[in-house]
Amino acid sequence: MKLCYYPGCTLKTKAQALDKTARKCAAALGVEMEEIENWQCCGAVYPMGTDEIATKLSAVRALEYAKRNGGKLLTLCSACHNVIKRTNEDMKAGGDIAIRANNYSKFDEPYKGETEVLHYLEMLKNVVGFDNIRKAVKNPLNRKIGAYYGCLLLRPSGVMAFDNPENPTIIEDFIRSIGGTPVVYPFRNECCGAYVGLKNKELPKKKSEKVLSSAKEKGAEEVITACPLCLYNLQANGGGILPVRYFTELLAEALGVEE
Amino acid sequence: MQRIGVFICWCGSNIAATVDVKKVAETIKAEPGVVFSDNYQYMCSENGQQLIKNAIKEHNLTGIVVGACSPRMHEATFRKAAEAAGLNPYMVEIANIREHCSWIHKDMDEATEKAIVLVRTAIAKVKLNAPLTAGESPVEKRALVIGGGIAGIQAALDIADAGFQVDIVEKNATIGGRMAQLDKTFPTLDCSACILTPKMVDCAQHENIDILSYSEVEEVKGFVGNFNVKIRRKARFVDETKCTGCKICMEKCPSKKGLNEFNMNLDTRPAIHIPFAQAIPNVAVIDSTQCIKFKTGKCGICQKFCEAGAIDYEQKDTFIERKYGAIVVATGFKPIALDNFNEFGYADNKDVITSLELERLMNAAGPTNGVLLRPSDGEHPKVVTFIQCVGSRDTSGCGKPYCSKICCMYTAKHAMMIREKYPDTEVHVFYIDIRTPGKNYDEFYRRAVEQYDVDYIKGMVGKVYNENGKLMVQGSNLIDNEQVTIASDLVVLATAIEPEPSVRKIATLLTASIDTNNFLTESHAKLRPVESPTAGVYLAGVCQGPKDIPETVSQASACAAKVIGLLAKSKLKTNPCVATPDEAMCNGCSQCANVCAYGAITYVEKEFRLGGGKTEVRRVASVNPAVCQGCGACTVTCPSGAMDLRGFSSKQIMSEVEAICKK
Amino acid sequence: MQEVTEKKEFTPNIVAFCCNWCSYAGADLAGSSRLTYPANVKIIRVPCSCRVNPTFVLKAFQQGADGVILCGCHPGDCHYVTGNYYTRRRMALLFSFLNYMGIEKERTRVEWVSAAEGAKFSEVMNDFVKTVTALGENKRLTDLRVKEGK
Amino acid sequence: MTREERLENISTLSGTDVKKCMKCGKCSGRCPAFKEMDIKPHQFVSLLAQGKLEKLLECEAIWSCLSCMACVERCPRGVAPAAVVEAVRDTVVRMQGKNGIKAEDIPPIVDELIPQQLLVSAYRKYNK
Repeated sequence: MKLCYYPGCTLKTKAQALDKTARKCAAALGVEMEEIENWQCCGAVYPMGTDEIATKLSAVRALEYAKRNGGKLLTLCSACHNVIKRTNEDMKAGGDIAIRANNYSKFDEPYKGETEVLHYLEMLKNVVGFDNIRKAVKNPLNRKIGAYYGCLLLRPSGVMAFDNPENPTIIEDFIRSIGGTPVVYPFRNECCGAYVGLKNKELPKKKSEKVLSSAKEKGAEEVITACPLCLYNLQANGGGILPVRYFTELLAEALGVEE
Repeated sequence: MQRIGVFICWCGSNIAATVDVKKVAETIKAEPGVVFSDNYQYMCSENGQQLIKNAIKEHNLTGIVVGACSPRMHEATFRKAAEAAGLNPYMVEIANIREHCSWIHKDMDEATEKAIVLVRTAIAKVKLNAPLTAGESPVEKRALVIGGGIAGIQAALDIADAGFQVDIVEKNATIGGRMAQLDKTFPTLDCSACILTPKMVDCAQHENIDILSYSEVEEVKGFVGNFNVKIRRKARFVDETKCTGCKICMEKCPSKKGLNEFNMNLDTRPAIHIPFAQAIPNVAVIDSTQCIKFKTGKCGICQKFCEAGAIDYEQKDTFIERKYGAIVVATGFKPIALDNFNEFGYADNKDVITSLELERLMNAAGPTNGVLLRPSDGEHPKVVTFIQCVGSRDTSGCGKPYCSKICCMYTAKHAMMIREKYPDTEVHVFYIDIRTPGKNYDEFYRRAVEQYDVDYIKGMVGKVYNENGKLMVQGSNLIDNEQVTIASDLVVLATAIEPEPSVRKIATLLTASIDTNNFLTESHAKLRPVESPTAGVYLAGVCQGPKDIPETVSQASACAAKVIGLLAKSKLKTNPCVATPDEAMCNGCSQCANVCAYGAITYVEKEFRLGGGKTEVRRVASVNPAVCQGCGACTVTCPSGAMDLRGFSSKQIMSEVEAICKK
Repeated sequence: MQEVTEKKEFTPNIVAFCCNWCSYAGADLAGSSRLTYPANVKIIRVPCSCRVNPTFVLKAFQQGADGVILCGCHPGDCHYVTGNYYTRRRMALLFSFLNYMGIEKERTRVEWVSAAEGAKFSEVMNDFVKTVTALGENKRLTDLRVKEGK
Repeated sequence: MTREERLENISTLSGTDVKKCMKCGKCSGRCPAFKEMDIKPHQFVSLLAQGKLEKLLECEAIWSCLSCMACVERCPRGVAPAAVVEAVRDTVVRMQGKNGIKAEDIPPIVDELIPQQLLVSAYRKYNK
């Protein structure tokens, strides 16, 4: 199966590990990730102002491209997923933003949110299936792993429709499928504070420590995430309480496709 | 020649502020057939009615139109007035110029113009009205009460005391309902069981009351005074007439791990059980999903030990059919599921509980024998935090948009009871608003604050999480503009209540209307608060809206008064607006009978004269006016146009359409 | 005589058939909650939406109505058990026939409004008036004698 | 823009109806940046509802909001406090010389591992 893939800025630079392991694992699981042509940075944050149009156009272009090339758009970085998914809902809703974005973009036919935005985790769950992953695992990870969801995948849940915003299970299910033991801890959906990192060093530090110490208290030996920014923040500001890795790195390890 | 009178009501300023009532009355004078037109401040008042009566007599009116409030409000009033003046009451039409005009429009010219059209439309209709006479139907002197909680019990006792037969249908194995689960009641703190169980016993012993426990209403046919109800008596696998309630079966049953619903699943019970010690009837029931005999075919221990020989594994559901004159719906409530409120950690933490669970934990007959112990480790909690409005007043789609009304009071009660019993326990309450309207209610809540040192924090909780064995309750303290985190041992959620889900089915069976929150709708919010819009159906308790025990009991007694008033009548007037066939046009095709939901249409062979001395026998439709409810389905389905509806005839509606469209 | 040259803004004439038990009460609730909708909506009370004969709808268009709406109880909640199901089927047929005759589907509508849905009643009416206003005057089926006021 | 127009503009930008707020404080009860904010999430809603424009424009909290959406997620009335914060921030940064972050400030705080995501988002959020 071939899916249009939107990598995003960070995955091409600082988060290459996330991108590379994800591609290898997908290939091992029978999914081909085809990077879309001429993608532009999504902006890394969804602008909520109701008059923000230009800032959403790169997402609209990627979505429109995917619509013409299989109808699905695979995302990996949490921030890209959040921006693209929310922009897609704007386009679906057909309000002012949708009308103006279409007027500006001049597509052959107006884009109305037809593309299905699929996060890599959703792809693992719904396209591949956790049962199939379990079968493909060569090195079961016999470890206690804490899932760190952060904000971007889950909220606002009405739009993201990713998982239960207060009691998500998808990464825990993923951990089980690669042979690990998921550790549920209360701060797995609490913000790590990274967004204000350039203006405020203290807050991200406090929040990251809180997240990791909560995971540690409940017995986690390591924490996984899908977000390059969360990873950076938890690693740089989390006081080294627990190791933090991308979920795809663990998947690669379990599938035995590491370099 | 028609002589129509028109009466325009000001309704004080309700109509007159936006509709130029004088102009309407003047303009209408020019309408053909109108011989009298006037306006008055309050047409429904004694003087207003007198004005109508006088005009009918003086001007020899053949029909009248009252431009006033909704016919749902005062149609009956004006019909009575007309009748008193010698005019057939069905020669009255109402133009709704209040709810459908003055109240929704702001522009005087626009509203006045619309009012004139509405009055003209009513005139067009009334000109085609025919005098109608209401028929009579007998009244079955027996009432059905659906639901055996405190509402149903009170209604049943009151009706039975007046000398009428009452059946209580209760879906559970015992009557008692939610009140039986409560520990103490506000604002007097008397023991719930102590005031409820004697009433349950009264029901059981009353010669006029028949308790049909473990039963459900399956089918309802008929109409006010003459309901035919089919009731399913679910198989309890224990012969009710033989079981003595000795409980030996409970002792011997090897399958003891069933969740105890009565104790909010906080402990377990055997597969064969009596829900609680004071159950009425005091008869066991087998949970067939849990029972080993039902699952494997082997066991049968209870049968072996039952000296009364009451156990019957072969028992099947049975059905009984009874006739009733009136029906009281008292199906009650349940706390909402907390799936959408995971921020409070209910699913993950055993020590986050609902208020109803706390009732059981505080109750001497509960799982902890009334000692307050944490469900997780059986320790005494030292810090208890209450969160109010969990799922209430929530318009985000996660909860219920309404205020559940009882939570402020029961939370104050819980807080006080804990402080009373365990003075070393710290109690905090997060609240948004405290709502205590009621006699001695606010005083009660203040006592919690002033005498019992309960810490009330104005603000909502954002998150409850577990840290190092403590439940961290993080929320707002809006008065101090702070975010506070309280390390607690037990967290109690004042969970919103919702109508018991089975009410939907009951509402459909009774064709009683239900609102968007699944509460049954009363006929009029102020003037007919215990009557459903469906005649002969009455509403008691939370099925109609959130309310506490005193209010529920008042409403149940009010229902009983209404039922007694109905059953005391020897005959009921029936609605004369029923379907009627034009036999000359009817060809006996049976289409109308096919669509009639009431089976009101039959066919008769009739002889018709053809002229020239010849006759012919034809099959024609015949409507039983006592059974027809006047919906009109048959009139539209009739291919020959023979069927028409009195009071809403095709000609009448056509002329209304014409009057509205006329430019 | 002075000629009126100014073009008056088009306000459609809307006939609403409302079931006595749900929608009529819903309209009453809209009124008592002071939820406005345009004055060109005029309501005819019927015992049940199933009392509405297709000929009433035809009559309305013939007499110059620009839109016709039927309101009944929600499916499953009919005061007369099954009346609204008949309405649903009958009107589906009638409306597609009218559409064939050139009366746009948007000019006809069936809505379920309960007695508790005053807000919905007003929303539905506002929306319907907006839709019909956008379509303009209905000229199909109209008896010209009516429009000319003869 | 007059004062009234600016208030109206903030309200439109936020796309949220502050009148729906029932003042329960759940947003502030949930906010992970609460202690850093001089104006709390519930106050953003309340100040906008009361038209207290100056207090909104002068606050520092617009730079502390994490845009984590916890307040939006949990509001029982469907109000979006974070959207109000963002609307105020947009209004401030769109004024001349009010950018929240200056280009020359960046290099010293950037370490080797900082992901692009953070720089891009900071620019998008704080500058125009």
